[in-house]
Parts: sequence; C-alpha cells; structure tokens
Amino acid sequence: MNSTAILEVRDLVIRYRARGLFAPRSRPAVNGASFTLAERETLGIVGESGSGKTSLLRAILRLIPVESGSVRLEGQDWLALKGDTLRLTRQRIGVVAQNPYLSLSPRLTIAEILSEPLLAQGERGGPAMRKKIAALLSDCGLPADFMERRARELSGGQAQRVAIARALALEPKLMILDEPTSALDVSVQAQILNLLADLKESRGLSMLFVTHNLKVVAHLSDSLLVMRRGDIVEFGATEQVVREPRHDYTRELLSFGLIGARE
Amino acid sequence: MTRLVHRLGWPGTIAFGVVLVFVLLAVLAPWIAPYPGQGAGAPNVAAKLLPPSADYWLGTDHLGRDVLSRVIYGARVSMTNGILIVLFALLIGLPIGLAAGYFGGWIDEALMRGTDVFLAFPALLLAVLMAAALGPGFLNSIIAVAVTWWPWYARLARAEVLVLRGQPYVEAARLAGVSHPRIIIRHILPATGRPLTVQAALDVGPALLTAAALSFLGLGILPPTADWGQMVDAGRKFFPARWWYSAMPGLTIFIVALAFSILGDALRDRKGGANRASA
Amino acid sequence: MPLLEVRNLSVTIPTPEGDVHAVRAINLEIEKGEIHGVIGESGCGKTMTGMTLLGLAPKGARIVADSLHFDGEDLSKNAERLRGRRIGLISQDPAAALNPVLSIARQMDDVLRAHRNMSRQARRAEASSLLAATGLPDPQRVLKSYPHQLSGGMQQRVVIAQALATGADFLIADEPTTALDVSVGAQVLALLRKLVSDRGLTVLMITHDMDVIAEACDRVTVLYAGLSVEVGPVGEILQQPGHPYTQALLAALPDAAPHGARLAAIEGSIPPPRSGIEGCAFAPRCPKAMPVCARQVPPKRLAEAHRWLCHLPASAP
Amino acid sequence: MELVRYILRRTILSTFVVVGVTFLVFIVAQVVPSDPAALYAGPRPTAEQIEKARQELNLDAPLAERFVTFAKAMAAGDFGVSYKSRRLIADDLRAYLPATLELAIFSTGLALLIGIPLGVLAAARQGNWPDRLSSLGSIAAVAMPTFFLAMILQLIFAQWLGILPLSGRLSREISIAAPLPMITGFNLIDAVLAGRIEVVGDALKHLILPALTLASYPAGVAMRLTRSAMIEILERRHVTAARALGLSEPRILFGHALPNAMGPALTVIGLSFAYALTGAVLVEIIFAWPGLGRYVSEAILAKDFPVIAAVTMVVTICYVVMNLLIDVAQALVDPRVALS
Repeated sequence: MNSTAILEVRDLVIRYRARGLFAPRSRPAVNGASFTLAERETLGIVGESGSGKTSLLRAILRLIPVESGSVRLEGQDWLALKGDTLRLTRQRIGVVAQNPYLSLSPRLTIAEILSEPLLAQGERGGPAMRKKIAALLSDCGLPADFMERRARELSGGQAQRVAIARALALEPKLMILDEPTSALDVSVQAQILNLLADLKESRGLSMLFVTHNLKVVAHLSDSLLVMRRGDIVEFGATEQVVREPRHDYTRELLSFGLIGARE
Repeated sequence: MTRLVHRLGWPGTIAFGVVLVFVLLAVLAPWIAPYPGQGAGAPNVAAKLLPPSADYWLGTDHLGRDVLSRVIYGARVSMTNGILIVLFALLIGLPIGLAAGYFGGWIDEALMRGTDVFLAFPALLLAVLMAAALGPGFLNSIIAVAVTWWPWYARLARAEVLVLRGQPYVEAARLAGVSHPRIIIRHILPATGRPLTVQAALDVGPALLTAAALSFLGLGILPPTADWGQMVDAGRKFFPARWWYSAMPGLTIFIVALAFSILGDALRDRKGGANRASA
Repeated sequence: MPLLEVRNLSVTIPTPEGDVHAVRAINLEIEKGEIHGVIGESGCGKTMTGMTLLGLAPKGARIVADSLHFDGEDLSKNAERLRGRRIGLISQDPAAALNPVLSIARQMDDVLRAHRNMSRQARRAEASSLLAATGLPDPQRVLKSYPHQLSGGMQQRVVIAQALATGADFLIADEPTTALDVSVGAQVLALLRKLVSDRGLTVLMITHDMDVIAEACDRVTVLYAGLSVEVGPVGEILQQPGHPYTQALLAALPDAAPHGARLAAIEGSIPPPRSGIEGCAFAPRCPKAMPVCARQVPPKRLAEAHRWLCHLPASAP
Repeated sequence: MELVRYILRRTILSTFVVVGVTFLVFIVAQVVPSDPAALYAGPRPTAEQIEKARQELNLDAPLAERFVTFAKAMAAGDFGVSYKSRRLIADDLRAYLPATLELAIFSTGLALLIGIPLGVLAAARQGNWPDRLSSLGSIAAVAMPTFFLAMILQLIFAQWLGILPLSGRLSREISIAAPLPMITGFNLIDAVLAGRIEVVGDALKHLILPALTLASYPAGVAMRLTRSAMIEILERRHVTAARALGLSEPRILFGHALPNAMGPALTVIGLSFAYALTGAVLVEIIFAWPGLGRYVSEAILAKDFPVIAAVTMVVTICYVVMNLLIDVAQALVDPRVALS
C-alpha cells in the first residue's frame, strides 16, 4: 500500500476506569491496537461483544478517552484537539450507527435532521440548503418529497439511507460505519451495501466498517481486522484473510453457516 | 370537545372541566361571588355561623361571612399556590437536573449530592421549617414548599437527560458538530419537557394540598384573605356542630386535588406523541 | 403422521386502525426428531406462529386453522395444557427469559416441581444433571448463581435446561442465537443438534438468518408476508430454491456474490400487514412476475422432495 | 463482598447527607429568621436583654464557627433550651418521640397492609372491577387533605357511632389515675411490660383513628405504585417464559412476579414512613396526640426555633436511617442493586 493514509492508529490502549474505591484495575478494552486505513480504501473491523471493536470505534470518534497511543487523521494529531477545533474537525468524519430509528431524532423532519450538520458548520438555511438536502437524498436513492416526513414513517432501509445522507452532508473523506446493516433484513441489507459501494466509488470515500458479521464486511472491504478480547488477532488484505486465515477464531467465524454448508 | 375526550378520555375531560371552572371562579371571583365584600374579608356580625340556607348557600362563618363567597375568593389563593409552587420548583429543578445529567462528572456529583440533602428531609417538615423561618405569608409559603419540591424535578430531569444523552440520535448530533447549547435546546429540552410537564400537572394537586396544610398550621397567607386550608382550621373550633364552616372548604380542596390528579393521569396516558423512539 | 401439523393457519389481531394480518396462511409439517427451520424477514409472521403454537398469542387475536394438531391433539383447545409439558420455548434473549431476582437453583426447582413428582434432593440432583447435559461445566456453581452472573451463552444453556426439565419433547426456538455472538451461537446450535439426536427431541427453529438454517436444520419452511411459500430439505432449498422469493433471499446474501460485486437486492417492500392480498403476495417485487400473478393465487409446485407456491412451472431453477 | 462494599458506600453517603442536613437546618433555623436574639430574650425585651441574648447565643461569631458549635451540640444530643418553656429540648424529645414513632410505625404498617395487596389484586385483575374500584379509591385517598379526613373520621367514629375515642393517647382514667410507667415510651410495649392488658386495648383504640388518617395517603400511593410495578413485571419476558414452562398462574404471580416487585414495595415503605412522620404534624394537632408533631406545631406559633430545628433534625435522621435500611434491604432482595 503506497497510497497516503487517512487514518493511522498506533499502539492504542483503552481502559475503562474501575468504579469504586476497592475495585481492582480492569483489563484493557483495547490492548495496543495498530492499523492504517489508506485513502479510498475500506477496512472491516470484525469482532464479537467484548472484543473491543466498539471501544476502538468510540475512541476514534473521541467519545471516550484513551489511555495511551496515537490516532492521526490525515496526518494531524487527532487526540490533541479540543473544544471547538475538535467539534469542527469531527465534521471531516461521517458516522452511521446501527439502528436508524434510534439515530434519527423522532421529533424532527428529515429536512431538519439533514440540515443539522450544515447549520452546525455555519451554513445559512434557505432554498439553497433545501436544494442541497434534496441532492443528498437523491444520492442515497430517496425522493425529495421525503424531506417533510419523520423517521418513524420510513421503513428501516429508507431510514438508514437518511442516516447515510446525514453522514455525507459535510462531504467527509472518512466514513465510520457501526454495524450499519445489523438491524436490517437481508434483502434491505443488500440494498444498503450496494449503496455504500456506489458512494465509495462516486465520492472517493475511505470507510471504517465495524461489524460482528465477518461475511457482510468481507464482501466489500479491502482489508480486514479481526479483534478478540481487546487484541487484534488478524489484520491483512481481505482476500488473503478469507483464503488463508491465520487464527483459529477467524476460521471458526468463516466456517459458520452457509459457506461451510455449500462447500 | 370530541378531540379533548379522545385525547384525555371521559374522566380526564371532566377533571379538566372542574379545573377550568375553578380557574374561572378564581379569576372572576368579584363578579361571581354572591357577597364579594365578605369574600374579600368584610365581617358581617349579624349573621354569625348560620347553617346553609337560600341566602347563604354554604352557610356563614364565625364573622358572619358567606362561606360560598369565601370559598370562591379562596380559589384565588389556593389555586395560585398549587400552580406557583410547581412552577417555582420547575424553575429551580429543571436547570439543575439538565446541567447535572448533560455535563456529568463533578458537576453532576456536586449538584446531585446537594439535591440528596434536600431529599433527605421528609418533605412537609422542611416546608414547615422554611415557612416558620420566613414567617407566614402568601409568597413565603409558596417558596417554602417549592424549596422542598424542586429536588424531585432535578432528579427526574437528570434521569431523562441521562437516557437521552446516550440516545444514538443525540450522539449523532454531537458527532455532526452541533454545539452543546443547540443540542440541549433542540434535542434534550423538548424530550425532557413532556415527562416533566406531566409530572408537574400531576403535582399541582399534592402541591395545593401541602400549601393547604401549611395554611392549616397558620403558616400560609394571613386573614382576612380567604384561603381554604386556613378556613378549615378556623372552622375546626366549631366542628362538628357548625360542620359547614370546615367541611365546605375541606371538600373543595378534595375536589380540586382530585381533579388535578385525574387530569394528570389522563395526560400521562395520553395517546400519541411517543416520547422516545422505539426500535 | 407428522408430530406437528398446521394447515392454513391465520392469526388476525384487531386494532382500532383495522385488522392486522400477522399470519395469513401458514402450513407446517414437522416430523418427529427433526430440526425444522422457519425462515423469513421481519413481518413474515414467524414469531406469531411460534407464540400461537404455545397458546401465547396476544389476547383478542383471532386464530383460525383447518388443522392445528400436535401429536394427534388439537392445539387450539389444548395448547395451555401441552405448553410446558410437551412443548417448550427457547426465546431470543436469554437474559430477559430468566427471572433476575431468583437464583438458577430456585428457577430450575420451580420447573421440576411443577412437572415431576420428586423429592427435594432428587430435584436438586436432576437440576444439576440437566445443566450438565447442556454442557455447562460446573453445574453446582451455576445453580448458586443469579442470571446476571452468567454469560449469554451460559444463560441460554440454562434456558434450554429449563425446557428439558419440563419433560418437553418439542422445543420452539425463537431466534435462539440472535442475541449471542457467532461463535457462542454455533455452540448452542451444536448443543441443540446433540440433544435432538441423544434425547429424540424435535425442534422448530424460528430465525431470520440463513446461516442458522444451513448450520442446524434438516428441513426448512420459508415464510413471506404471513404465508408459507416454500418447504423442503435444507440442502435442496439452498442449492435449488424453487420460489422466486427464496431465490432472491439467497441471492441477496453478501457471500452469494463475488467479492465487491453488486448484490442482488430485492426492491420494494412487503405488503402492509393491514391490507388484503390478491394473487401472489410476492408478485409486486418478483422479477419474474407475469400478469396472472397479480390475479390468481399461485398453485403448488413440486420438485424432488420439496414444494413451493408459484405460477412458474417447476422446471426452471 | 459486593454487598459489604455496597452497604459501606451507602453508609458513607448517608453520613454526608446528615452533615448536609445539619447545615441546612442550621441555616434555616439560625440564619434566616430575622432576629433570634429578640426571640430568645423573651416577650418585649429591652435592648440590654437582646444584647445579652446575642452574647449567650454567640450570634456575633463567624458563621462557620457557629455552625461547628451547632453541629457539635447536635451530635452530642444537646438540642439546647426552648425559647418558650426554657425546658431542655432533649427531655421533651424523649417524651414525645416514642409517641410519634408509635403512630408512624403503626400507620405505615396499616398503609402497606392495605395498599400492597390491593395493588397486586388490581394488577392481576387489570381492567376488571377490583382494579377500577381500588384505583378509584387510591386516587381519592391521595387527593384527600389529611386534616379534613381526620375531622371526618372523628365525626363518624367518635361523635356519631361513639365506638372510638375522639382524641388523646390513653383514656383519662388511665393516664391520670393509674399512669403507665415510662419504659420505652411506646404505650403498647410499656403496657405489655407492665402486664396491664386492658391498657393495651385502650391504647389500640386511641391509635386507630389517627393511624387510619395517616395511612390513607400512603396506602393510596402504595396501591398505585404496586399496581404499576406488577403490571410492568407481568409483561416481562421471563414471565412469558415461566408460562411457557408450564408453571401455574398462582406460582407465576407469587413465586416469580412478586419477588421482582419487592424493590418497588420497599420504596413504598420509605415513602409511607416519610409521610407518616410528617403527616403527624397535622394529625397530632387534631387528635391531641402528645407527640413531636404537636410539639413542633406549638413551637411554630411561638417561633421557638431551637425546638423546630431539633424536631426537624431528629425526624430527618430517623428518615435517613430508615432509607439506609431500605437500601440495604433492596440489595438483599435484588442482587443486581449492589452492582450498580
């Protein structure tokens, strides 16, 4: 990989503060993670509950503190940012969460939800912004007349498209996807995966795709990272990991279900 | 009307009607009361302690004043009491709860430990202590009760905020770079508002009862201004022989408190307008 | 005769906004000793079917069926008696299925006391051996624990042990691995397979996950919009699905397409649960739909050991 | 281990709360009132008397120093002297506290005995007539002004029916002619200790009306809380699971749902007790019950702040201790509580 790195994580350690006076020091949730995400590439992070994948993702989003290590975003020391600089720099990352109904405010219309990041960036409301929102929706395969609806009036797939449109509103170069299809039916999951592949192509996005489902992410990622109990047990090009997994655990995940049955 | 019945149900609608009637009585007391002068406190010694009759529908008190007029005038003080107590308590409790829940950390710790101290008192007792220290009077008794009341709202608001703060949609707004004040105003406050208004509506009844209890103890508004709790106390010396003197204001407190609590229940169970998104 | 025979089951739930057709017409034939999968996407009626078989459909639901028989007994009359005696439930979220404030010992004992005539000591021993049978390594310690002290996989094993304690020989497993990690879920499925072969159990496996079907089931019934549209042996259906919906469902899986290629998504959405259906329910989304599909209920098609409902002839897989 | 740590933590927190309570009482009783010295000096004091009182009360010392003095005295059980009677407040408390506690405990028990079973019944028969009837009753009980209910009960049971005494703690024949020796201060216990069974009956008769009055509000609250807790629990999945396991309905209701409702029920005990303690102020006046409530209400009229402060302190500490016990009991019935 000789392209430039958009995200560089080095020796990241995350440990939750032990609660109470007498509690022993807890074991780290992430135990020295290092990886690089190159521009225009997709990295899949796979792990089960307790693997540390969620902690890793939340630390990269600066939602929880890290104990040690470094995170560089486009070469910049991302952990050093504070206050309004942090708030504005964060806009370079688009985030999509697992459950679209929970990640879209139930009170606001789709137009209001999509205008939020634009307003936060300092843009003014008005016809120009509405046009921009309509374009975002159309990029995500939704008609403009969705603007006045609310999330609960949409199907799961439609709502997730809105969440993706919001993540794209500020034209980020990096997208972080947290189990974006886990709450969806298989047929809808396919639609969303196709959409993500299209957007990556048309907008030149880099993606960090976090999931417990190795098969979903293996389909569209360039490289794979498998975590277990805070450790990275596997990191490499997707094809190689799928063909020759080095760790038993990866093998176990790959052999479950259809693939195993089909062979 | 049909919409009201649909949203509040029949008991809620009737309760709403009762509350409305008493609000009107309070506002229009000088025009509605049969003896406005006596309602405001002028004695009428010629007609002491008369039983209910065509002239005095609810009888007269020990200064010969028409009890009905006194009850109608009393609505002004007693209703305002209940509503203002809840309002003051909300004004103190809501910001404290919001701040504690939203910012967390030592701010939360400090605010909530302070709140715990207020909650450690049995409520009426602290109100009595406060009222005694401030001295009797309309505003003083309201402040005294509000001081014991706000911690409940602070706790409720904080609990709501803690749930909301963890909601993915609030987190999404944060990650989109939306500022703290904007998140609080746009996402947190509207969602916290509903459970808190419902609680406040439910609380007007008990607040009114507490205020009546303080008046009964002589810590409320001073005579000759009419107040239901104080009337019950004054009539107690003549009870049960002149039962109407205590019973009429006592019954009125009961009816109004009942109406508020049925209305509050109806608001809580109201259909539609789900508070939180559900998966 | 199959152990469970359901013919033309419909479950309708009246609401102020109109009737919800949770189950429209579902057929199930489950043979003794098999793990029979029921697969479908949200809104297909799979969970409601399971609850109906247990006699736990919501109050006011209208249940109609040409036949609803378990081992010769009419379930529409006897569901409550059979539930917990012959028919057990393993639900999706084991943490929610266990009582948080009672110890595992107490919860096991309650079940044994309700179903077996045993002394206190015998019950204790039986509880321990049932827990051991579900592969829990230290039954004595588990008995002393409370649910929150166990991992998800252990909790699910306790739930299975409880179902065994009733003496049930037919288990309805409603998404038993969805709340668990893949590796733990695989172990639970292996346990169910083992129990089926060791103890002669029969399992109805409700799931949305084709991997679970492939991993654990002998035969599968595919549901769509409250209708059973296809049934047959798992291997056959995975290799040569007959119904266009089953075909589309398999094609939409990310491991069906080459790496990075577009997936065959199913456009459109399921018919609203409150509306009626004319013709074939899948017709509006079906790539192979013909004019007749919108008008007529599709006929039954047969190929080898499996059958499905479609206007297209059987010869075109 | 978790449990021990939990109890320790709660105890430490309660101690902090008591310090906070002391501070608040100090502020309200000694700082807010306009001129304590004038009150202390007695009726129509001269300027000299007031100055002397200021010295005695140490009112010119810095606030922090005064608080420390106050807190030390409170901790030592030295509540000072009543402005009005010049008696030691500690002596008065010893006489009045048992009377109030007796009333509070009895009425709390009554409230729970009425409220909790009705709540369970209403939840089990949700929507049917037992539910509607007891829900209606609970709303009425909660909306009824205590002091008015007291008067109605007196009217019915003492005046009209004449089956219960109007007021007081014991009949005159006993309290004046043959008073009980004061051992615990609880009449019921002292009567048993003295072996005078007829006095137990008399004391009980006197207890019923005030206790019933005090119990009405908390019984209503207890019923509503138990009902909503039970309804929520009966809808949980583990209850469905228990049904699917073929357990009988009574077994599910009492063996599985009710243990989950213990937590809310314990909360209800705390609320009821708090209400009984404070409602005593109103009820004791009406029933001439010689307890803290009547004591403090007389002090209010006389602006006797040391008495008001002392009663507030003592009652609040009773309440804090009660809540601590309830917290510990919560952790015992639900092992998850200690973890949070």
